[in-house]
Amino acid sequence: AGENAATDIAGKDGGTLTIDFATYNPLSLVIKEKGWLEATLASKGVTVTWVQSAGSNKANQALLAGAIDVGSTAGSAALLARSNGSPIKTISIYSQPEWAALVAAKGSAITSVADLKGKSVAATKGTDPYFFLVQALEAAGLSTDDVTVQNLQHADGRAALENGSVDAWAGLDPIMATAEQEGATLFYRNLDFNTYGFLNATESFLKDKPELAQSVVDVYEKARIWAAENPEETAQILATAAGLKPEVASTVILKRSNLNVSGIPGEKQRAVLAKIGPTFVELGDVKTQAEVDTALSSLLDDSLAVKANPASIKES
Amino acid sequence: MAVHSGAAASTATNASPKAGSAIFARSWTRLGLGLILPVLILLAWQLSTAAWVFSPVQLPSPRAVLDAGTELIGRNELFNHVAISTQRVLIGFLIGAVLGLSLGALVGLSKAADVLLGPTIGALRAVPSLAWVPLLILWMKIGEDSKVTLIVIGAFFPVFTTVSLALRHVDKNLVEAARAFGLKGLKLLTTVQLPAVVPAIFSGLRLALAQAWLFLVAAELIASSMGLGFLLTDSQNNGRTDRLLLAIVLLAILGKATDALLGLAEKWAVRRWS
Amino acid sequence: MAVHSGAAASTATNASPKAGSAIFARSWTRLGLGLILPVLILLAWQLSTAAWVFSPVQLPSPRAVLDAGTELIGRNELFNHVAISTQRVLIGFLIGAVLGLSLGALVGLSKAADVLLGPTIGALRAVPSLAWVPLLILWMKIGEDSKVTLIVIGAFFPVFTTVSLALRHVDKNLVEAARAFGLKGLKLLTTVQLPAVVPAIFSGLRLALAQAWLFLVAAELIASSMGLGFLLTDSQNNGRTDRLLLAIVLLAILGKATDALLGLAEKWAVRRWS
Amino acid sequence: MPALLSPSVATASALPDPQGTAAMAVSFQNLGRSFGTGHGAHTVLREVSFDVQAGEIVALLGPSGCGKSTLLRAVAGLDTPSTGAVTINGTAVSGIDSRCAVAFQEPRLLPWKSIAGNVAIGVPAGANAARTREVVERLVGLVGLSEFAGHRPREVSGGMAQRASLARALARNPGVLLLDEPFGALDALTRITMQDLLLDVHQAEPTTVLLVTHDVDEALQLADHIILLGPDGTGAPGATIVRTVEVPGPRPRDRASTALAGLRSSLLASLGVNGH
Amino acid sequence: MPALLSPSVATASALPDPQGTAAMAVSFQNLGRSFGTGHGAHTVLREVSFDVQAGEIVALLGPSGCGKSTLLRAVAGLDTPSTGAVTINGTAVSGIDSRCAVAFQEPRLLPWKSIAGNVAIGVPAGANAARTREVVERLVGLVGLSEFAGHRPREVSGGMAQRASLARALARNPGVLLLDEPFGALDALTRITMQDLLLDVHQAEPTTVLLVTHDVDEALQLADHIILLGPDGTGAPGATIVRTVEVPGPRPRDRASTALAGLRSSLLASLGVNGH
Ligand SMILES: Nc1ncnc2c1ncn2[C@@H]1O[C@H](COP(=O)(O)OP(=O)(O)OP(=O)(O)O)[C@@H](O)[C@H]1O
Ligand SMILES: Nc1ncnc2c1ncn2[C@@H]1O[C@H](COP(=O)(O)OP(=O)(O)OP(=O)(O)O)[C@@H](O)[C@H]1O
Ligand SMILES: [Mg+2]
Ligand SMILES: [Mg+2]
Repeated sequence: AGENAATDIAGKDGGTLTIDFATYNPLSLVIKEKGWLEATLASKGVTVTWVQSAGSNKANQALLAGAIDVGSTAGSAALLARSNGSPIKTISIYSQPEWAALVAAKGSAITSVADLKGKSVAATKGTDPYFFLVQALEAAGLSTDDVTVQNLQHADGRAALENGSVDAWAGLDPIMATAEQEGATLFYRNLDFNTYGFLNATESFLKDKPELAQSVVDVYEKARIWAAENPEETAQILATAAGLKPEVASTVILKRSNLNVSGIPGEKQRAVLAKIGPTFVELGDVKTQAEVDTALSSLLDDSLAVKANPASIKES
Repeated sequence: MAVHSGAAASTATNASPKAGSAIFARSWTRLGLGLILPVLILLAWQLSTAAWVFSPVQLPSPRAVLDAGTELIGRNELFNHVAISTQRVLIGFLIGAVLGLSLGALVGLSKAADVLLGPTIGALRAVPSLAWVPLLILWMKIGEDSKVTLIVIGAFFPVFTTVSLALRHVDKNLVEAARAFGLKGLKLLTTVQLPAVVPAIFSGLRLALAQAWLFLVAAELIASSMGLGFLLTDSQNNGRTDRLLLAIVLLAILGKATDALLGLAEKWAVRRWS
Repeated sequence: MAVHSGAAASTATNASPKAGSAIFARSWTRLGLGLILPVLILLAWQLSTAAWVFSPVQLPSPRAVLDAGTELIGRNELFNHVAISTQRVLIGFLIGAVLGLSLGALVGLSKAADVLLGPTIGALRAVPSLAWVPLLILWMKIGEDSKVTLIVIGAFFPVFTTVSLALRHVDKNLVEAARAFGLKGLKLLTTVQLPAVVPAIFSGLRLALAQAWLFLVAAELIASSMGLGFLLTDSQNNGRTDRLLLAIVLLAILGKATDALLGLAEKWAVRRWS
Repeated sequence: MPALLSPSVATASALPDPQGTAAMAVSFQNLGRSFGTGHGAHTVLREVSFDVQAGEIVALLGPSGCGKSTLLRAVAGLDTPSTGAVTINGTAVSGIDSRCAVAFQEPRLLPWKSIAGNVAIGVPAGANAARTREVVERLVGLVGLSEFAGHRPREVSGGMAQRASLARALARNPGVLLLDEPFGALDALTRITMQDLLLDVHQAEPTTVLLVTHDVDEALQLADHIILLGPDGTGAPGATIVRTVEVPGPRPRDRASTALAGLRSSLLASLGVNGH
Repeated sequence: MPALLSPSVATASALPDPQGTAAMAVSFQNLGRSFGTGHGAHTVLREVSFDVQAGEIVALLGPSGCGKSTLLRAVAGLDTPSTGAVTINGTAVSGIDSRCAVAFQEPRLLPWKSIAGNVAIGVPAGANAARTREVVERLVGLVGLSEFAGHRPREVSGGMAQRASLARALARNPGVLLLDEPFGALDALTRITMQDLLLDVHQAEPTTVLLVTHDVDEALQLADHIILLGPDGTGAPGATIVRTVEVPGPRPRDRASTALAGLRSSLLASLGVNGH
């Protein structure tokens, strides 16, 4: 026996919905925990399969292969994937998180972005913290050439920060929240430099099963409302799912996530993405700016989110 | 020269000629001695955390790791992680070993198969586990199949390589003798060639088992939410160093335990075929 | 019985008794035949993309992969990726092989060393490459050292396992004969035991080299911005499937090429010691 | 001492039953064999031609290294001659020939099989399990190893291993039996017992036997013809047939007969040993 | 035929130079050896006691599987007796004994070394390269393998390998020389040449020699004493000494002497062979 066995509720064959959950998407955890999707879709004979995404890149991989219908990523990751040809569209926004910031070790002399000149900074290329770093440097009149970027996975970046291998770290929650608890300082924060949490669906799914897609958007709407009303319980769900200490989970949910953001993908998101788009080309991750532009103009699809109806969702 | 008059009854009796190394033979002693080094490592670990050489997030104390384990047991999760991973590794290992043995025998004995398949297999051998992940997702989607397949790939190569190389060096005199008595093909393989490479087969199997555990981590990057490999990656992503170390220690223990079972099988096989 | 009258001069001459398999011996023919399968794979790949079985982002065509390569060459990056990775793998492989050979010999020949070290080494063997990353960063910082160390770890185990297991099965008659003539210790090892396990050493070395390439990917997760492992991970994260496949193909080619070199050394060694 | 044979073991009643292949004629046609190429080449056998009638026992004598084993290997198809050919019953040997059974100069037993298991390898494929067991049991008994049937080769003495190898070849009941010094490692009594066994087997089932030996007496006791290999004195490289001898009288022969004593001296003289 | 020995090869002028260890006395004290335990146990040797004086040549005769090789192995320290002990020059043998050199029943040459390289293993450690080369070259020549010095063991015949193994043992120039059927695979002429070589070596450097053989004539030619092993007729399991014979006359002995002929018959009778 393996895992990922589909929870076939009704037994009738109304098709399947394969959707991801991720610790960086608290709403997905709430929906899975509450069983709303299953309850709602059971009557239609739809089988729901939950698949965990370990990160935006994994979610994108699964979307590209058609292994999942709906997956959650950071906004930057969604743009990058679409720029490189992945047939995805963003159908909802699940949070405006402040998951990235610049972190210095306990007792470090670094207190501002300007102090970073000539220093080494750990970051994971192609992820939100890296784009955060690029924007922060730009805002302080510096560029990536003024610092040494050490490309490390998020967890390894913190380890490198703590043993002095690097001077600063472009951190990501929840590791960053843990580090903060241990005494590290977030010396530069900026909510606007974070891209949003994007809920993406494959084009074929949107085309073939528009009603199912609508249900997904509806359930996210319901979860958003519920989470805003029950922040403590949401933190608890996150803590359990991600194995986080309750304090850390609370920090992430209460202090650094705006779950009460509008679910309709729109101008705000487009503005942030427009800023980081050129970085893709600079890094060589996307071939031309034209591809980025095309992707940005076609990525966001608000048609479902505008008619989101949380009331259509059944409690289990 | 003089023959001793009247050979007396035996006096000096040394019944066990190899008494010197007998101390290492008793299995409990063996186990105890084998634990010395792990215990020393544990001690060094405990001391280095107690002396704050490393901070608790860098390197949590053994105690903290144990607590993380108890917590997961309390949540009824640890057993599932262990069970699903063990299942994946064992199934993958079995399939991979059988494939490795068959193809290894083919390539080791048939010049034609070697020339045709050798280069391709040699090239595939260097494809990293992580690189297989996107390809497997593409071809097999994200179910249990793709995870087990990745482990099969990992287990295949050590068996294939050791068996195919060893078969080329089987004592030519014995093979010739057997062929002179009309043995050929499968019969020759099972009567002479495979028994002659039993030690090599087992070193291949032990490496394959180890590699199966290594590939497990990559396999559990394929959309899983259970298993020790998942626990490892997930804890790393979430900064839970204590759970990370727990996963490492469990993988090491399970790796060693399954290896020890294979070691028993090896002992039996070597006694049987040498 | 009758002896033929007057033995005539030789007539029927078959100078090369094994003419049948000679076709596989000529190295160009060998190479050509070895390329059949890769070419078929390439063809299947080309056809499956041309027939839109997979979309170009899912599986880019061989052409697109080639283009990605040309682009990277144009940016003057590809050569660096290849060079630094090859350097890391070779250094790590060399150190790991030497360590594996030494410790393998120790554990294979000394019962005491086996009992004391065996279990610990067996346990460490199952620790996945990815799990070493945080530990190495903790102990060795993020320089070149930690990357090479990880590759050393990868290369160590196959050599260690095959050599230590093979040494236990060296022909007892030969060892006894040599010991009867006063050979012992290092002299016995180099005169009898190592030559007797040359085939096993080479299967260990070939697996070690393959594993060195596998561990490269994990090693290049440690603060690198160059190398094929980096290219692989980076492309995977960015969804650049063309570059991802380029990295895989390059790793396979390099893996096979270095393996072929080792194969040449093996041929020489086997001729020398068998 | 269970390993010792009582001289009564090899009685005709215990012989293999006569179900084997019919004896076959062997013919050597201008056989030659060289090893190595170019500078390092050396010729071992040269222009060896003779015919062995079906059912004959032929002994091969010759100095160490002259190519006796090489000759046997050519008959079995284990070695390809450089020139000339060997034919069995008129068809040329090419590749391993299933019409032959070989007892090699060294025992070549599979270390992981018991003595009985090794002898069983000699039983022709196609025999059912019961029959195989029966043949093996009888032959292991005939060579005096019943008590050691379950032992592994490394647990028996050199002479015992050699007898096991002989039993394996006999189990085949072949058209041509090739024996390369089959009694070399045996003491005087066991040797005589084994020689008698061979003769009994041959009488019950007159197969063709090619026997390499260093013991002139043995050749005189067992063979219909003796072939002496060696350099022919012309200075040409390699050994060839320097003498052939037809041994008079039916078997078993009187070991003390004067006719044989004369032949013995003459053969030893041909081998270079004088005055003993 | 380069492999063939001309009888003149083993002249005294070409002998190893006398630099070896002095000959040593060997004493067997109530030696016994059983294999296996419990039910499967069987006794091979029982209550073997005798003394060999330094410089003596002692031949061991006995039926196949009676424990001759086992006895030699006990002297070399390769096997540990179940009861009793072997002493060399008064000190007990325990573990491999560097005072001995062995020529095993099988050649046991290292397949990856040339004939010369294998013989070199016999040269005692500590000899410098030039001296090693000199010793090896001389001994390889003495056993008639000069032309094959560079060949690998698998490229030489059975008898040639046996001679290489003999040369390796001789190269050691040991206190006790243990030879397990060293001439078993040799033709009559080569055998005599090698026997003469052994005697020449022994004369130049009178080491103690324990020689296992199946050839009664050989024992009579070479040995000061002959020891016959076998079951003693009491029904007790295992072989022991059933007879010891002092061979009269100085070496080389006349192979046709009547005294030896009488001894020969008597020894053969003891071995169970009558009337030949
Ligand atoms: N390792 C072993 N295990 C069990 N039995 C053994 C072992 N080694 C030897 N034997 C037994 O010891 C006996 C004597 O063997 P040994 O080799 O000494 O005989 P031998 O007198 O040299 O015979 P041969 O003349 O045939 O060489 C045999 O019966 C053999 O089965
Ligand atoms: N593979 C080989 N390569 C080179 N030379 C070889 C090879 N096999 C055999 N020879 C040579 O062939 C010659 C004859 O060998 P063969 O084994 O036939 O001799 P033999 O007559 O059986 O001798 P013996 O009585 O010593 O067994 C030897 O000189 C040997 O060196
Ligand atoms: Mg021969
Ligand atoms: Mg013996």
